[in-house]
Amino acid sequence: MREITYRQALNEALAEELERDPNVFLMGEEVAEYQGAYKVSQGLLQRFGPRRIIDTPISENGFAGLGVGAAMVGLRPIIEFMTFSFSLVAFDQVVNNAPNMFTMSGGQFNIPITFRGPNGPAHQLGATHSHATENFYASVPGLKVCAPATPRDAKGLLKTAVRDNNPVLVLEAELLYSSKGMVEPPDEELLIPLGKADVKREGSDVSIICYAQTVPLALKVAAQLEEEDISAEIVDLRSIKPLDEKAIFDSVTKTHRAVIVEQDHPFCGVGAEVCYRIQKNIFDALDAPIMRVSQEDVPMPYNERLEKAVLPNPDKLIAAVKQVCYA
Amino acid sequence: MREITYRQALNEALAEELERDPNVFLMGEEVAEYQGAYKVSQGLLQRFGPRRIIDTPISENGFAGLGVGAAMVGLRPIIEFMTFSFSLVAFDQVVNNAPNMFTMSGGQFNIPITFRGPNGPAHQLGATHSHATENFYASVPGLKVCAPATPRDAKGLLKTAVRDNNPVLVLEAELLYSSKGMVEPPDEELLIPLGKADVKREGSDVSIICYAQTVPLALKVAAQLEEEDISAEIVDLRSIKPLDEKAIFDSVTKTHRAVIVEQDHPFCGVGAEVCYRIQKNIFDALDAPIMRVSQEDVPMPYNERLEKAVLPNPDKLIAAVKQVCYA
Amino acid sequence: MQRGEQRDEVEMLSLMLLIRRFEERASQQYQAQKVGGFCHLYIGQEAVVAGAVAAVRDDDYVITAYRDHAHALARGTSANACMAELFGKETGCSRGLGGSMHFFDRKNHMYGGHAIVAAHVPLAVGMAFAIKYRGEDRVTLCFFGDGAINQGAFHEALNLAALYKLPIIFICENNLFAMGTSVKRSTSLKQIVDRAEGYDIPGEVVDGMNFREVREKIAEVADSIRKEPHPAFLEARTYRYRGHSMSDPASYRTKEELEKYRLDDPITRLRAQLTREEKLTNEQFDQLDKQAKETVLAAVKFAGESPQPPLERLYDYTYADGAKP
Amino acid sequence: MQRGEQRDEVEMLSLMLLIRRFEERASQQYQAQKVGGFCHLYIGQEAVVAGAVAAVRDDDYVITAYRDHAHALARGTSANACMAELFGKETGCSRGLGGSMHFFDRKNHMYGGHAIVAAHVPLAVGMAFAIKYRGEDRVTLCFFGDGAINQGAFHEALNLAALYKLPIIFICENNLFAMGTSVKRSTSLKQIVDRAEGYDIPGEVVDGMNFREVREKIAEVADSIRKEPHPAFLEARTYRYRGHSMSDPASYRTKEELEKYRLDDPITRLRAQLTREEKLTNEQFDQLDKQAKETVLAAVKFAGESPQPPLERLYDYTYADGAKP
Ligand SMILES: Cc1ncc(C[n+]2csc(CCOP(=O)(O)OP(=O)(O)O)c2C)c(N)n1
Ligand SMILES: Cc1ncc(C[n+]2csc(CCOP(=O)(O)OP(=O)(O)O)c2C)c(N)n1
Ligand SMILES: [Mg+2]
Ligand SMILES: [Mg+2]
Repeated sequence: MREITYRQALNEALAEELERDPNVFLMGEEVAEYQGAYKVSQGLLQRFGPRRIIDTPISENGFAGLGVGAAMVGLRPIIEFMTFSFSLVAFDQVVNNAPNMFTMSGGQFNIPITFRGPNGPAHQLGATHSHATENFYASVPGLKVCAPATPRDAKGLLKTAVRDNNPVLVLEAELLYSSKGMVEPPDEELLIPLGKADVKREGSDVSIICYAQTVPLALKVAAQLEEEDISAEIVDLRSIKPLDEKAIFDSVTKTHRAVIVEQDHPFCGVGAEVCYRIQKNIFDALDAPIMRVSQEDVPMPYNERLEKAVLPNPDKLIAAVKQVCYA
Repeated sequence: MREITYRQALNEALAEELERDPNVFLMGEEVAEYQGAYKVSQGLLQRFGPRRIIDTPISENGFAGLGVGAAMVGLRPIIEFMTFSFSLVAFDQVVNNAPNMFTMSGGQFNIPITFRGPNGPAHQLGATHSHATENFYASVPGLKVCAPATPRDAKGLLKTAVRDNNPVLVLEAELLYSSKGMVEPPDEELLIPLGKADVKREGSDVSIICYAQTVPLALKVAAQLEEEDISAEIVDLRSIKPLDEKAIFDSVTKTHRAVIVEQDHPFCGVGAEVCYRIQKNIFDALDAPIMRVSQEDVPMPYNERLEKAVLPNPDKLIAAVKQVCYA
Repeated sequence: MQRGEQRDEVEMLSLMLLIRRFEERASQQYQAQKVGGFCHLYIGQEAVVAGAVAAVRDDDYVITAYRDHAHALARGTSANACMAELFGKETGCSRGLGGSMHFFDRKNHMYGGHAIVAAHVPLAVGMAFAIKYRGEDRVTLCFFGDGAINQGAFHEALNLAALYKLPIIFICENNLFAMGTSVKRSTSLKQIVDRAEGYDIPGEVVDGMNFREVREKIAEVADSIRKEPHPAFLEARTYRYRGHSMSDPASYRTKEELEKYRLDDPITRLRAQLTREEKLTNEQFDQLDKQAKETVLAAVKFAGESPQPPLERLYDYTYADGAKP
Repeated sequence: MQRGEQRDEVEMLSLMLLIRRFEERASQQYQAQKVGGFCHLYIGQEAVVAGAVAAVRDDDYVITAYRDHAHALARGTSANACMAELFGKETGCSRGLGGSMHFFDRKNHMYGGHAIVAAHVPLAVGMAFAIKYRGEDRVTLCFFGDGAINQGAFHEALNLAALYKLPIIFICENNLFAMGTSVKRSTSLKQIVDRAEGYDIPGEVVDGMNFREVREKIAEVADSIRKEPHPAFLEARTYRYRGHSMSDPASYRTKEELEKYRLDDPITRLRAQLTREEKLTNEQFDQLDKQAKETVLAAVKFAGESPQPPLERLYDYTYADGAKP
């Protein structure tokens, strides 16, 4: 194991999959000559050439659809959205063409495509540029959605996504690109299955369910809670869809209390779905209502202080945990 | 009161609002010369002329955005999507420009626009043409979303939507266009507030929470349940956002049991949000886990029998009710 | 069927007859409620798809919008599989899961059947991209209507195809209407083909009622593309005799206009050409037509008797790996 | 400020200086972390917006993309309000809620500041629609970059504007790059203006480094539009001296290229013209520049001292009627 950044982990995943399979290509805005708007594709043009690392005009709907079409005839496209906020102009291709093709064709055309890029609010980018899109996409049948929080998960999930025979969205955490973590050496194949959550910290009093940018937040809060004698278990979903019900239920059955902390909007957010599943399946295990900490239900303001007030933060999470613990 | 169809009710609402306010106009595909793909705008071109009833090319993103721009300078556009499945190509305008403008401009530009059209699965239209979009849109801060189930609600909510100073989506129930119901006479102003649910049937054993196309389904099931001595209260949400928490909580506090029946996809669907709110706020009132009946989580198949199997139906709803009633 | 330009014209005439008779039966079966959903008929436009497929190889890629029965039949999908699809049966070309608007046939290189206007145009560009990526000499034929040219997806796709110099022929089947909207009311362009200029894509107009003209033009363009990949744009001027879909009375146009186009019927025209050149007798024509009718009748029977897709497999077509949501 | 063509050129030169000095300070304040988010500078392109607003009335509509500081200043938004917006302050032109990419000023008919590429082009068309709907003789000026012309939204908007004959001037500020993508790599068109042909919209190229040329052309087009509403397209050839945004080192272009354009600097050029014509002395110019610098410095002070938008009002800007979600 060695320590690398989340960005580097993604870069390795891309390089390894491009190396492994000649049908894999990477396409998006500024992925080639510019080396990626967030430098995730650094060096790939030099290594794999312009046939496989392809810059596009600002035409998200066009190149997302191009990817789906290429996948219909056997290629395995990786489509980068500069950020998932810009995937909204390509929404129709992502939600209608990619996931419906397999059904509509009676199973003749599966679409092995990966859509990836940073997702979720970054820092003071304002309302149009701060979208967390996970609940939109997870709601669509036929898509798979993951949202890694650590370099290791990022690498392992992205590689798995590229090999998956279905459309998979890898929602990267923009604010974590430079964060570091331990990852297997490059010569060791690292594949992390879709649909498997990961308990990032064991605990007994409350389950904090999180993913992507809220994982470091939850871990930080868990440490603080420890000091107040509240033992929090941190369940990192990693995949939003398929959702690892078992891991969630196992944890909540043990702790009897759950708080979901998520980076998306509250209304019909990922946490709502998780909450529904918990109360439906293990109602009697619950000693308290499930709480959620998500964004406030307002368009994201530019002002830094207001932005902070909109986002989940340690204070809100601690308050929610205490509420479910009646502490 | 007189009996008219849901379609006619919408038509009256449009005509009355066009009559009342010269800033109101109706724009969309086939709304004028063709008299509406579903004939909702029948006669309006003849009555109000081509300046105010405007046919468009097949450019949903373009004319949705045109509407937002016109609203910025004081008009009150009503934009028809031939169906909300086609609103997905206009997603960016609906979720980024319409609801964010007021925030981003620091309150200078509110957007008094109405997006309307049929929503939800109709009959054998296949995966691309059967979208229920309510959870997508309700998730977006700054939008209001309603989904009327009766002619009276359709008329009253659409009129209110047109007068609202914010972007409002009126999701019409395609399968109910020809259904009939009692509505106030045309000379009586009918406005139904956004954010107010309606108890369509009183009951004491279980609350069935529904909206749009699932309301007639729920009413039918309630009658059947009556025969088995289960008294179901039918809460028609009417508005998805704002959500009438009070009406929901009042009902569930009385019945102690809740089933949500919805026409959208299960993952992060409207029912998930309703469930979260109930268990969070009136956990102790619940005698059983909340159940949901929604679509199955698959792209909609064309085959009629499979389509039926995907959709909510009386059997599924009855089973869910019995489960929460331990009957 | 044979390849390329050598395709027998009599054979192509029977294809056009098959399409016509298939559509007529489809319409009848729709009225008898054997067919559900939306159903868009191609009657009147047969020369476009017949001319196009006659000019290309069987392994070239074909993709179109929701008015797609003809395109599948032209690619070699059996009338049985097509009719069964309309009936929503397991034996349908999309196993009864796609319906009229979503005909697919991988074996015959028919890539759908797509119902969101213009949303398949980027897919077509992706298929052309794959051709070039692999260094093949195939061509993608992408059909769409006059209404599609005002969609963002169309625009982005054409620009990408031009920029990357992809082997694709954009074939606009201009039947003058998008539902009830005359093309004059959807764009201020004097002719649709002019839009191609905005992408630096060579464009031409062909008479879409004339099988031979379509075939020759497509053959010429495909030939040039195979030598050196590039996009091309063809506006095929044609007409649909029926309403937009089964529920449209088409009251937005005059009887006279319709009659004018009927006089120019693509089947009558090819038949007359072949008869004039003594390649076809009246008896032979009648025989072909009879065959077409029989094939279609047999297809109705086949579709009627075919099983429904099994309920137990409801969840089997969501993920290719059988993952359950 | 005065109206239309009569606008004093010296005044417009000071506007260009104000823009330049504002941007320089914004850059400095960004580096000092007083400004957050993305920040795109307009330096080098000043003649485009200055020429455009000099040619139209104060009540005409202006809308642009995220490189928008200059457009607000040109419309008359104070340097104070602009700088305060960058600082995220309550006194900002968007109350600190919009930031650099979302400058709005209703009073001065500045309709944003829009950060999704090309998504404001349909808005502009809607504003032009409203002008025609009300029978006014205003004109909408819609600015966008060379990268925007490949978006679906752009396409649909242009077609709608042409179809409905709306009073709008589409002004493409072609600064040769969309982030790191040279315009040669985003479209195969030889010149951007050719795209307008695909919509039957009259198009022209102007030298965007030349204030007078821009002003004259816009005045001419605006005049024609006021007489009889129609859309028009202008490609203004210009150059941005800085990177795409503050975080871009712009290593995709050569120093030589940049130097070439700097020699053609729009401020230097207008100054030289005015000096040659004896309308401006060196002393006067220095005085104008000093004024601009002082205005901007005062704006920094103002912004720094202004209050933040109050936390309690977090929920007040979601719905116009104060509805709580
Ligand atoms: C994005 C989108 N908007 C609207 C529709 C509804 N619709 C289906 S076909 C059609 C008309 C298309 O006309 P054209 O492209 O000319 O093809 P034609 O029907 O004439 O073959 C419309 C508006 C749709 N399917 N997709
Ligand atoms: C739909 C969308 N895709 C991508 C981006 C990211 N982005 C912001 S500006 C830009 C380049 C735009 O270039 P251009 O239109 O030439 O304007 P300029 O920056 O040169 O003024 C890109 C790709 C975006 N904001 N919106
Ligand atoms: Mg047509
Ligand atoms: Mg540019």
